[in-house]
Amino acid sequence: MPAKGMLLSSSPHSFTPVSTSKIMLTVVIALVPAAGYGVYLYGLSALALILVSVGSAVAAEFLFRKAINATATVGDFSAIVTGLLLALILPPGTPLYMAALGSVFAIIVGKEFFGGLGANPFNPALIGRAFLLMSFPAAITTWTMPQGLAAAADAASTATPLGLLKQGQALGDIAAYFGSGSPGEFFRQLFLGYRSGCIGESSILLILIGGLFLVAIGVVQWIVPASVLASTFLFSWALGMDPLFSVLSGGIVFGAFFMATDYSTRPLTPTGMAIFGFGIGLLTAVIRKFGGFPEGVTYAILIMNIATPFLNKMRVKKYGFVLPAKQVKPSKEAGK
Amino acid sequence: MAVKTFKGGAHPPERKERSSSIATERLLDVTQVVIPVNQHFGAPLQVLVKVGDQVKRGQKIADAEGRMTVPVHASIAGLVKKIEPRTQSNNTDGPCIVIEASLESNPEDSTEFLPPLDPFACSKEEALARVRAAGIVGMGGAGFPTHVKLAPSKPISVVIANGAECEPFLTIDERTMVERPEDVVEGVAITMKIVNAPEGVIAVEENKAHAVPLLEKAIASSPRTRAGMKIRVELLKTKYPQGGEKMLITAITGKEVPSGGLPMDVGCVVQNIGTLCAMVEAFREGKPLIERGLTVTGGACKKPANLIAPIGTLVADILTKGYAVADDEALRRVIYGGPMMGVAVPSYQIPVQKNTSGVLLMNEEEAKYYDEETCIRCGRCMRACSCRLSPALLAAAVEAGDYKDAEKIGLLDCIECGTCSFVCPAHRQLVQRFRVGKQILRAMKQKEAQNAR
Amino acid sequence: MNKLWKTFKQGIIYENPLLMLMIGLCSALAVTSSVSNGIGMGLAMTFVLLFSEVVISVFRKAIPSSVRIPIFIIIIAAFTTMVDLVMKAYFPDLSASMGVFIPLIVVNCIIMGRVEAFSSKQPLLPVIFDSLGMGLGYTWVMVGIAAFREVLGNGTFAGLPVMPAAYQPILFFILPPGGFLVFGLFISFNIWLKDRMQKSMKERA
Amino acid sequence: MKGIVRLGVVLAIFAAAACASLAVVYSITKPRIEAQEQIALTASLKDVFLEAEEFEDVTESLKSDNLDIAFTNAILVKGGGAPIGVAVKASGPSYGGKAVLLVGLALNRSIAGVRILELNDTPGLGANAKNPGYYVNKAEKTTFPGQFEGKYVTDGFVVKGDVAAITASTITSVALTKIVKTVVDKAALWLESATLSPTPQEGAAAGGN
Amino acid sequence: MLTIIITIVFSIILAFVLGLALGFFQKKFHVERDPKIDEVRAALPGANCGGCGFPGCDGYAEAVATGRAATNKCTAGGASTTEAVSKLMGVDAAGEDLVSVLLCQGTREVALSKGEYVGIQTCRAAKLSTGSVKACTWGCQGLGDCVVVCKFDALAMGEDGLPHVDFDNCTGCGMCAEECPQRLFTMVPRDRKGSVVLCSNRNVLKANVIKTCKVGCIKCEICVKSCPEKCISMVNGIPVTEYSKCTSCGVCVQKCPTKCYKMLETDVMGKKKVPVMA
Amino acid sequence: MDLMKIFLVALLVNNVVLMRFLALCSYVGMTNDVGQSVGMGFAVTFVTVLATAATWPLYHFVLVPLQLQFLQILVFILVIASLVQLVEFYLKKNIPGLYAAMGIYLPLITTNCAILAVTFENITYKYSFIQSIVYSVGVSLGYLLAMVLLAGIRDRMKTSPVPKFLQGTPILFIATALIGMAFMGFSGLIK
Ligand SMILES: Cc1cc2nc3c(=O)[nH]c(=O)nc-3n(C[C@H](O)[C@H](O)[C@H](O)COP(=O)(O)O)c2cc1C
Ligand SMILES: Cc1cc2nc3c(=O)[nH]c(=O)nc-3n(C[C@H](O)[C@H](O)[C@H](O)COP(=O)(O)O)c2cc1C
Ligand SMILES: Cc1cc2nc3c(=O)[nH]c(=O)nc-3n(C[C@H](O)[C@H](O)[C@H](O)COP(=O)(O)O)c2cc1C
Ligand SMILES: Cc1cc2nc3c(=O)[nH]c(=O)nc-3n(C[C@H](O)[C@H](O)[C@H](O)CO)c2cc1C
Ligand code: SF4
Ligand code: SF4
Ligand code: SF4
Ligand code: SF4
Ligand code: FES
Repeated sequence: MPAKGMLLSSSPHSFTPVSTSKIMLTVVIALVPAAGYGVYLYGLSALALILVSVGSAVAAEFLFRKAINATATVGDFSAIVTGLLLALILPPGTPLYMAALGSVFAIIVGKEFFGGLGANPFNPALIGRAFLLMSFPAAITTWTMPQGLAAAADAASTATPLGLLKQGQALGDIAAYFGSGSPGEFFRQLFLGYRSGCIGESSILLILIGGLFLVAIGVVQWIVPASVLASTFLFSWALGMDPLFSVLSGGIVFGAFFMATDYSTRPLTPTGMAIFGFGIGLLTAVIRKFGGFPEGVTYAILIMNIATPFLNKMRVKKYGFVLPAKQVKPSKEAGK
Repeated sequence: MAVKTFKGGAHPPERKERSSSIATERLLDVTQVVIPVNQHFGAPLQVLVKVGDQVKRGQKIADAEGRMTVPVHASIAGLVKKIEPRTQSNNTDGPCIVIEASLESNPEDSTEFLPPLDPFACSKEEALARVRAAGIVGMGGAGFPTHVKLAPSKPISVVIANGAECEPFLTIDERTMVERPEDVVEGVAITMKIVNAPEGVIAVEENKAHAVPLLEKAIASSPRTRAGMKIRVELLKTKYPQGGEKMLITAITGKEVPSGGLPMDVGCVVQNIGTLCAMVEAFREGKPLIERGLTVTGGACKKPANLIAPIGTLVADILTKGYAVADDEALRRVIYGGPMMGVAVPSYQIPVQKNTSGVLLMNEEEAKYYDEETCIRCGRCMRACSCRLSPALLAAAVEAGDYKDAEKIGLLDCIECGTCSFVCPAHRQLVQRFRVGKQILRAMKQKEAQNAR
Repeated sequence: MNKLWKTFKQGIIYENPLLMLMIGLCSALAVTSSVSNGIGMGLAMTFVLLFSEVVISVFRKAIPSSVRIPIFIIIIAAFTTMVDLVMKAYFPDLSASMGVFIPLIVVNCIIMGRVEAFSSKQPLLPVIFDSLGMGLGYTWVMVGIAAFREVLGNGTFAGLPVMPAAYQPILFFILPPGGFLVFGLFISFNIWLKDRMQKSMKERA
Repeated sequence: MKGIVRLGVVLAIFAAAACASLAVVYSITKPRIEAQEQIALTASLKDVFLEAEEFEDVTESLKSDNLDIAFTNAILVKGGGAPIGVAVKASGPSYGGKAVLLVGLALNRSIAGVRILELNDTPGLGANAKNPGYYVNKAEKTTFPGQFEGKYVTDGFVVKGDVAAITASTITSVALTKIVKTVVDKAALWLESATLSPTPQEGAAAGGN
Repeated sequence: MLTIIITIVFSIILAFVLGLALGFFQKKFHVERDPKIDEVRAALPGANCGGCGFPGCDGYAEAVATGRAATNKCTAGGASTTEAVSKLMGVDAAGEDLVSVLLCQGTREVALSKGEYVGIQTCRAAKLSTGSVKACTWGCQGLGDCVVVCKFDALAMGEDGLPHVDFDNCTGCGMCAEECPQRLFTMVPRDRKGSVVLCSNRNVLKANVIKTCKVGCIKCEICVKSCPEKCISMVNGIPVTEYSKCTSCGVCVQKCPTKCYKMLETDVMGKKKVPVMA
Repeated sequence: MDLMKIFLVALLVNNVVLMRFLALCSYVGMTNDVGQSVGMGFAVTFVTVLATAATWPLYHFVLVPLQLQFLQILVFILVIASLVQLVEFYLKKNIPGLYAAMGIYLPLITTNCAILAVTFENITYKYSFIQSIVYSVGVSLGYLLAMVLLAGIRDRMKTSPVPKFLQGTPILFIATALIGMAFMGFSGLIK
């Protein structure tokens, strides 16, 4: 007879080698190009910001879970992703203590209060950003021009492309502001990544490389980014903005690939995802056009996050689906 | 030829190479069998023998009235030693008839088969009666009475031989198709005759493509096809759970079995390879279902084997007799059936039953169990589910105790294939939740029905 | 006396209207962006609660049960209006900053609840203690929440700067979402406090 | 039926008693409440026009033609018996809803003062406009409304131009400036039509203010 | 003064009209309903705060009266209201004073486990997947479904791997008995005296029982034979005491070789509490 | 356009629950499931509009001429309470189907401060009758929206391992805080 006690378990008795921590690690890897480029553009202060944000996110998660006597979950690396994403959507000049505060808020209020990984209804990194934007509106809307690695900490403040648009400037003027001769050239510049903005959103090219890598290996489903970008394009155009400029400027591409696709806050069903993405695009365009802020990606995603539980009801028709109409017999109704 | 398949599914490591090239061996020297009385899906049987009775090989030892019953036969000749509750391969205790072989008696007298019957000459009723009398149940897993399945109330357009064998590890259907292709073809023909179907398809997964020429040759040379029956082989993508009845039907006919319905609703009958061979023998030799093929394999199995064993053989006996060899040091988990749908049992002192297609002896690595983490809502389960259910949402509904919602999402449609649990990166015990949920939901519905009355 | 004391204490922790009974929440969140508002609202509320309860307790026998609700409403509304008028006349700034929430005392669930549950059935003395306890329970929570929000979100306490000059106020806390968050944490804190007190009481027993 | 009438009577008695006592409180507080409003307005007016003594309501003749911006009161302010300026209580939309301003224009067409009476914008942002400790120009310690003092009708009133904005609150700044500008324009026209112009020395005094 | 007079006149008219209208409508649109609802409704504060999770006091009263809601949901009224409502409902709701008794003594030490169960840690799931995590098919799974379902804090998982009933707290609601997949709880009157067998193993083979559990009933029937009052009989493989005859003489308890026969009043209800698992 | 603006501001920008902290008691109590919150939301909408339709004329055509504005609080709450009562009686007797769907929520509404607040604000903001009606619809649909959104999140939280000390009401308020943060996105949308 066997030497040891047998394992008794329910089927299946075999498991995939993919694990939560591996998935999270892939996302970090996919963010490396955008983050690295951010550091290249804004210097070591950007690196410090990233490190502080990631560090405080991880520490917050570890300490909180310890305090409430829950199992430690820092091993799943999700806090790293949250911290990293938060740093990448902050202006490079954000004071470090603010980044830390935002990170702690994101992890504790945005995530752990709801039960941790997978249970949070709102995107924690965006909650962190919204918190900072509400709390320190001046600091979080102060932008600097890329200065290269050796950037001084207190670079002169400047405007972002969308900020200029909000102030009513024409596309040509905005292009000129950033040193481009024509809108076409300016678009190329935006695509490759030279402009003022958040640390991680500068180079559309590098974001796409990271994002498409995630799509290719199946970590991210194409539906969400595709519908976000398509609807941003569509609605910007419908509202009379330059659609290409709308997609290339601001954080929409970054948001579409890395933030709208957050597992726990996007709907699970394909139809749900499509509507979710569509809503994000619509709200982004509307906020940019009519709202009090030049950029609306954060709030667009957060607002659609609220709709997620409802979008989850739009499930795929199950195998062998038959209309239930046949089953409802009048006698049953009477029985109630 | 385009390789057909269904939407969803997963690719668990196959691990079939260990036993796929080992020829099937027949167990001859079984000294004791423990035959569970109830081995089918249906009403319980009455035992027809007493302790101390001498029984013949093939003698009926338990039976009952009723449509959903199938008799059980002695698989060896010998003495009834005990009739007592024993652990069966589904982990429950049930009455078992223990027979000790008496080898001294002459093999001629000790066998009691039915008279041979020509399925192509007899009436449909006679044929069905024979299938039942031979104790045949589905050998692909569920143990559904075959004579019931062969008497559909709707016209059948295609009979499918299920040679997918999508469960990892198992190779017995593959061996059967390679070694006895004629019997497989004959079985399909018999089934077609009984259900009056114009077409027969033998469905084989791509990883068993080497069986296709053999099957095609058998089809070409079969007297049935020469007499005009249409039988063909269809190659399917290797993907779990391709062998699931519904997935198979969808892959081959493009139709979907309606929710809550049966294959016959889309004009199909699906038969396992083993079942077909058992039917062939029941007609040709009058031999009841007293033995079956199974694969004994796994990381803790030093010598894997494909075997034909009398029903009721304890796997422990197979191992002590050396047909297959276990590595008890490494053994961490025993599974009756495949790794995706089989049952983990506490020991191998459990008999081979009519629906035991394999016994897996898993080592530490194969048996590795991951603790459940929280669902990260990655949606992998939803993309993998062969029934296009939403396991993550379903599990949430079950956990919240919202069974009405769970039913709407499709709790009762889940075929418990285990694909979702397999792909889950958080190692959620989704299927186990659904099983528990189904149990509770059914109880609730029963109560409601009673209250309504 | 002991019993009256207990009645009084009930409202402060165990049956704190805001934190345990979860009623009368609106004003608790709306006007707690500054401590002075919190105190003002707490006092106004206590006043209305006290006088309504007293009057209703005195006349409880004279009120036919089928029209008791309209009568309660009339009485409560009368006292609310008085508070409103008095505040407008003598504390115009406070009155302006609390806006519509003073008139809304009339529908504050606490008052209706206590009146129905307590003062329409009890004699004068316990009623006074009950209303004072409830009022105090309401007020301390209001002031507590307001202090938290004002200090963190504005760097001041009752209008006086208390944080170092370099302190950058975290505006979140005086904005509506901050109010919800702080209130949620207060409830959680009170549940913890109550459990603690009950446990220590059990241990003593 | 009798029962119903009885209920009605009981209800009526309670209502009457309650209302009567209310009425008493009301009559006591009424003068003060009315006075409060007047006191507040007069106080602000006196704050803007230091020499103010008498006030004449000219609301009927001084009206806004901007749909968004309404003039609730317009007052001709007199000191030493002669008009010294006109003050308008005006309301218009800002970031967080309605904002109410008191704008005073001296006879020499320069702004005598701007007071923010009501503003519901975000605390710490737009609401800084009414924060006496918030300076748009830290060096000179000018508050947001304070910077309008002494501006002439003919000035630009361009936010981030000649008007300093509140940090991160362009919307509030623009909205408030627009109200001031509207008042000033209309009031100047009104002064024109009322043919009130400054005596030279008064103009000098107001201008130097 | 004029104001006061106008006020009074106005208020009298208003209130009188409203009073009439209300009274009139109440009469005109009177609808019959269960008087119990009204009784419960009267005991509620009428704050209509919705804190109970029902639409207003009426909604809650109806739910209580029809047995759809517990009596302790009214937060506005507090403890006194709960008492009053419970009293109203309790009169006919509570019958006998029952407590719950666990019919299994298979602690971790004495009952052999079948293997190492991994998976969802609930008794029901364990039972469904393994038949029973213990070698004994009938025994307690020890995963505490009953503890979770007890609303009265009357059950706790002991360090011995069995749930233990706190008889002071147990209200006899029967939720645990309902929930246990092994059906191991029986509801007995709190003052019940007599003997009881604390085993549910219905496997009739003595050898099977001995192999799996040291305190299982081995079907020796010594209890049946030794009872002087002849009040014990085997039902379905388990000895059952007939309480109308049992005199609590204790012979069966003394004779039982595996000590699974116990005296309810001393061994079960009067037993010392087992330390609870952390 | 003006009406549209009033409506949208009331619905989104100054959402009664999320930004103005009104009607919180029922917001916490009645969001157990989506159906319930929808029922309550529509009941509130109905009564708010009715209350506006009753109190606006009463104020302008009775209280103002009589100079009894100071009785506003008393009169309004009495009128609303009676109105609710009458509607309830009426529905119960004459349209039991509708009563079953929505009538059960009516008693709760008497003490819903949003309704009273709306009727007061119609007066303070000097809205015309039409504007008042639009405003009341906007506010109450805003209430419905907030209720439904929270109900959705609550539904989801049923299976979340929320830390023990936050379970129950605390987490509802925290969730509301975050919904409110998301709604900040609408601020400044309509100027
Ligand atoms: C950018 C992109 C676009 C895609 N577009 C589609 C599409 O339009 N339709 C589609 O069915 N699959 C599309 N796919 C592939 C699906 O994401 C997915 O891989 C496939 O449907 C899964 O098929 P399987 O079930 O056979 O593995 C796309 C993939 C990528 C990366
Ligand atoms: C997920 C799943 C996988 C299955 N895989 C196989 C298989 O690989 N081979 C097989 O013969 N039957 C398999 N079955 C059983 C078939 O669905 C079906 O019951 C069987 O082919 C019918 O034949 P039988 O009645 O002869 O057993 C599977 C069932 C399920 C639910
Ligand atoms: C929570 C919050 C409240 C705000 N409140 C105001 C406000 O009251 N007034 C205002 O002008 N801007 C306010 N803003 C900022 C505006 O939305 C916007 O950023 C600003 O008007 C742009 O002005 P800037 O060009 O000065 O940065 C607020 C922003 C946030 C996030
Ligand atoms: C995912 C993502 C979301 C963002 N959301 C916002 C936003 O909601 N508001 C904002 O002002 N900036 C946001 N930003 C930053 C924004 O794109 C840009 O830096 C300036 O706001 C442009 O004016 C976001 C950036 C990223 C990467
Ligand atoms: S076990 Fe059920 S839910 Fe899971 S994949 Fe299979 S059919 Fe879908
Ligand atoms: S695969 Fe697992 S983690 Fe992913 S959604 Fe499904 S249950 Fe959740
Ligand atoms: S569930 Fe009920 S019967 Fe069981 S122990 Fe608890 S209170 Fe007693
Ligand atoms: S008594 Fe029943 S429910 Fe309780 S732990 Fe044992 S098996 Fe589980
Ligand atoms: S609903 Fe506003 S205080 Fe209760």
